[in-house]
Amino acid sequence: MTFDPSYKEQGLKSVGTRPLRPDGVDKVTGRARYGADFNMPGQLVGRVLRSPHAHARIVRIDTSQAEALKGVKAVVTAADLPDQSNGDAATFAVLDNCMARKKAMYDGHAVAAVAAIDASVAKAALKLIVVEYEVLPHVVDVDVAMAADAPVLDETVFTTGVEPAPKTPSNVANRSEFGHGDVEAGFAKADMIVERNYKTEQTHQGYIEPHACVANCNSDGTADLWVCTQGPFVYRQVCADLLGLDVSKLRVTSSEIGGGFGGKTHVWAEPVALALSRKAGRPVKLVMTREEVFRASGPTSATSIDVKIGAKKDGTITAAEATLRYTSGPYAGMWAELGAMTSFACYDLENVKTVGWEVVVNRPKVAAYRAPSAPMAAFAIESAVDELAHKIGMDAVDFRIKNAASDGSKSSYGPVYGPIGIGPTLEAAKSHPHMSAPLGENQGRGMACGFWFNFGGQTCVDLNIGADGTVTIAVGTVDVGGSRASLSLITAEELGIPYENVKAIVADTSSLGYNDMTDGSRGTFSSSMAAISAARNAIQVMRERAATMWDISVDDIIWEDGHAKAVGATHDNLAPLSVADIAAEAGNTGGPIAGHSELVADGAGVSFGTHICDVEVDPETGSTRVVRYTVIQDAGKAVHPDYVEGQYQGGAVQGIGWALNEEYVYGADGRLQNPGFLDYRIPVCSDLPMIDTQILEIPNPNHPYGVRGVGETSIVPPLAAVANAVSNAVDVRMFHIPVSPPRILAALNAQAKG
Amino acid sequence: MTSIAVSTTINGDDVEFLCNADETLLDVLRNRLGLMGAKEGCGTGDCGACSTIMDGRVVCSCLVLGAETQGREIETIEGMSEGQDLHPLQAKFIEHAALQCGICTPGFLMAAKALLAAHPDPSEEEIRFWLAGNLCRCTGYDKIVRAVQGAAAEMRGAKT
Amino acid sequence: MVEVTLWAGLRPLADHQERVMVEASTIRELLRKLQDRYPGLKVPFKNDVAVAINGTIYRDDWSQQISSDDEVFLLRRLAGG
Amino acid sequence: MRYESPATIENAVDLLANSDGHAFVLAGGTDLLVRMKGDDFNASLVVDIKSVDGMGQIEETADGFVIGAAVPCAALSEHAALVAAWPGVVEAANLIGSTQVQSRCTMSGNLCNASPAADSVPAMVAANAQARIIGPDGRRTIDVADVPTAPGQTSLAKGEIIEAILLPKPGARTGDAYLRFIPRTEMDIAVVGAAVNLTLDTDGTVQTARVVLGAVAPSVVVVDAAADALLGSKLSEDTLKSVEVACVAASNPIDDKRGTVEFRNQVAGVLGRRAAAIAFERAGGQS
Repeated sequence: MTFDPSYKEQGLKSVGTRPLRPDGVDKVTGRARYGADFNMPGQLVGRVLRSPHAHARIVRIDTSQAEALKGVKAVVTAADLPDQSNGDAATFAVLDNCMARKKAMYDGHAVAAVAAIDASVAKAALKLIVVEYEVLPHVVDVDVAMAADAPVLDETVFTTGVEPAPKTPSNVANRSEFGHGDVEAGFAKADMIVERNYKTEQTHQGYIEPHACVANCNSDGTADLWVCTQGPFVYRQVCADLLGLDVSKLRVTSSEIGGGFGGKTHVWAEPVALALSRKAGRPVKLVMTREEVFRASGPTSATSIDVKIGAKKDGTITAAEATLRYTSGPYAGMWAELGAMTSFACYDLENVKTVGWEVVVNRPKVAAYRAPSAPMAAFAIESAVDELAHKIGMDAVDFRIKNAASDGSKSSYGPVYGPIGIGPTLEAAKSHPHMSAPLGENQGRGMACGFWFNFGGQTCVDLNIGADGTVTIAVGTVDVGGSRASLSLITAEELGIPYENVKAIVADTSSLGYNDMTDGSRGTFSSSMAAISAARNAIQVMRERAATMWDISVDDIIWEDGHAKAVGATHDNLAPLSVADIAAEAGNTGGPIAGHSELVADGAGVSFGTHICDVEVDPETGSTRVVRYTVIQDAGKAVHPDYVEGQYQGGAVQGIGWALNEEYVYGADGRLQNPGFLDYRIPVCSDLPMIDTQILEIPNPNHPYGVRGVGETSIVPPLAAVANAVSNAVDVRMFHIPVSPPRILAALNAQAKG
Repeated sequence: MTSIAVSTTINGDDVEFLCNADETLLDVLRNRLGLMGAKEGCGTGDCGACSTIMDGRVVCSCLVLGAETQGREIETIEGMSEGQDLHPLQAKFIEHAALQCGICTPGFLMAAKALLAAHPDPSEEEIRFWLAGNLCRCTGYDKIVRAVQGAAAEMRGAKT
Repeated sequence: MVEVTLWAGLRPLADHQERVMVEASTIRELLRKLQDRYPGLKVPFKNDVAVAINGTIYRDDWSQQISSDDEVFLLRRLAGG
Repeated sequence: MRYESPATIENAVDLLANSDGHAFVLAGGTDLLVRMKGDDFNASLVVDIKSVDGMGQIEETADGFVIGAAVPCAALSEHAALVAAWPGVVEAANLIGSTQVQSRCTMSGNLCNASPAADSVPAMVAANAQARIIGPDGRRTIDVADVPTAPGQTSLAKGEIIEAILLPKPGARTGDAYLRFIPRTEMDIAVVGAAVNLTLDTDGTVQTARVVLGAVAPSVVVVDAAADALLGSKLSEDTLKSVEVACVAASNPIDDKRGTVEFRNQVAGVLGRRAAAIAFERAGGQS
């Protein structure tokens, strides 16, 4: 049956309500099993040896003493993970990041690993591995790495995207460019121009659950991986590629996941655990320590961004330009390109140009973090927009409304927009009571907008109807924040049965077709599309079964309110059949009843949000407290509003942490100084007020219920919203994120000195 | 390494176990007793995911040696509900959607239980500072604070 | 004929053109004809391409219909968090 | 590693005195267990002193308060007389770590860990607290200020244990206060700490004063110049400015991941001034 994903307005009974989540009891009783909560018979403990140097050639590794230690069952190095990338640079980078080959590229880069009978033997074995390093000059700062005299990390990196192609290698992997119009002509028409450099520091997703897995390679070529991941199917593919396993013989089971935010879309230690198990012939459990998580798993880019925006006195932006330099860790990435695409996406601009530079540095390989690359760009652009509005004497919201993109605007990254939500979120902000609430002493209010692409992608769902008419749906998108509740609601809605009659589970890779990861805000969007499609297929089966039971034509049966109903004058006296009625007879009418769906959920639609933030700054210490915060974002249709609010609040607070205190601090030796929650300061409960939310519902035309992804956009505006609020509180512009107390106090001192 | 024999009380039951001198209470609970509700988020007392209650005070079980629990009374998340009846805090956490990924939830519940035992009617500020040692990266804390307020109100009501 | 705009990174692989005219009614046909004409596009088309039709971005669904007055953009396939 | 939980203080001293030098005292364990996680930490013996009689008690005597070395900081705020006498000391001790850490951490441990940023130490030094030490050669009592000698190092000899912290009874019209700066509202190590303890004369002027800074030098800094500025005053704006200037001058910090030299110097002055004002008000002072 062809599936029609287009939006149809209808009265909804389940979607939009707030029932209890199906995994709630497991999670409040400690019974839910996360990555580290699984064990196998005969399991060994795996641990990884990591480079203490930011950049060093690996001259020699001697594992003989470790291998000789009683209780050690396997030691692996890069030699045990041979390069099978066939020249694919991205695959090679993943492999080299899991286990360094010729060079350690950052402090914390894995160089060897052991599997031993317990943790203390494993710890002792790590100390017995001898690694001889030749320490090389390192570079961690993005601007320094671009300089002509910077140490070149990789002699094979020649900047792509520039002409003529350079003849010497550098740390600049790629240049990308977007835009339209003529910015020089646009600036010539401007009455006022703001031109600034902005910097943001590297942050970490900060999920509370460290990476953890149990790997088991059997002698018959089959293998199992229990792991906390946002994408079991992707992990299966990547691990199979790196280890040379048959994809279908590797079964990956995603545990409950203790937060990911993009950081668990990439493999880290999982291929190493599999290699250890293959070599030891026993299952291996590998759990990263918190220090390893910070040193060796997914940080964001650190950035340096130049922005120039010009406007007429009436508030019309005449031209906008940005140059974005993003670190990608030691391997080429496309993070600056994402930043360049998203930079000016909120605005309708006649002349716009953005250039992105990808820069390799001796820091961990950059990983996706919630709307990756967009928050830094938004900080720079929304700070400059605010300053420009201030300079021409216009209200910050009015200025943005005047220049906001709308249906038919040509986006800064190329295509023309359809109906979009930036205007409505700005109008909602303008009329929100927060916007006109009085401010106290040393308080300031800031606002900012944010944009993010949402994704759909490959999706597969199985729906099975039990003999009593209750329903299970098996989905392949990992539930990171309550999606089993929303997918149960969608299924109940489509079948016309109570929410309580539906149980959603996340299936393993051997039980279901391929699914893309839970990333790009796609979990609920895409799996709900497949759930609706599967439910429609099951309804078709149930209509056929009802036809058999009644012995009438299936064409005379409609599905309405969870029942098969016979239509037409001749069938009036037939009482409608419920799902339970039909399921009870399934054995006699053709066997089990199921609905299946595999599809590509495309057309997710872009997403916009506007945030308002009040801060109070102690002008003597630079201490900043967020005292009020409001998130306004379009959800298309909020399936379970509690968890939509949760996404808005959680993203906003991650952004607040990034804005105020979170940053990687490197020493002169290139080693990370703060690999722990003590000095990598994510927001704590007492740092925050309640986070107010306003959900707008502008239906997505490409989803039957109008649903849009909601997960990521909320982290985009806060950096700028907080920085703008600080600037308004103490009347000094802040150009460097995080706006930590020392930076604020230094800025105030500089201003006082004139 | 010589093992140490420890007799203690966990969730009201007498429990005896052997552990090494350097094993933490968290190691013992998770690896020796199968009580995996306490989570290791950091191992250094910075995240609170391993919170348990020892002799009435909430502690990070990663900062307690297993050997130290001799003769003590330990409460873990596994003992929070009475049979099938959830503790009001547990029920309110689900009702208020106070968890997303849920990894921090057991620790929050143990800390909140200790809070309400000491302060049955806490202000929002008291709740926020008491729970500052429990990190949550998903929720922004809003719904957690509301759930604790809701449970406190219900428990005060239940007492009168 | 559909007018297709290429992202900057693709242009060196397509005779430095920003816009290309292609006779195609679906994304699949469009991509096939483009790489027939410019073989250098095969590599980026393998994993790295997404297609925007009138502003809606398609990353996987190559069966999407295109008509001559549609605005068609080739974009890099993006990563999410 | 061996774990011992002796029942008497003499046993504890014996165990430590006869150890191989890799022995550690375990009171609250909130610093020791973190160090134990390190791959390079090496201990042969841990002596848990919580089973020793009296270690967990706060005793109020005619002279003051005797706070056992194993009293968790959370218990300090539950002792009404102690809170009334030394609110600054108690609030400093209560700033250490989270609620969970408060259940375990001790002032003696905070002192022996000898971190320059220890929260309770500046407040104890301002309050003229003493440490009662027991060792193979018997007991001795020294000023708290003389315990830490450098970051991570103390003046305690092998086999010596702090048995109790002694706080005097404050005289009439005494007030103390402690303030620290951290980037967040909780869970951070102090970037700067400032403690002030002062007593007023019957005319409401400051008669005695101690001003102590933490986290701005290898050990706590007693700022005599700030104390001198307070003496005889009723905390006029000029006095407070002098206190601030004296604190900035006495501050001798380093640049590190938690703060810059410039920032610490400036904030040391601000906190010194603010703590003085709070202590003055607590003493009943009126400017």
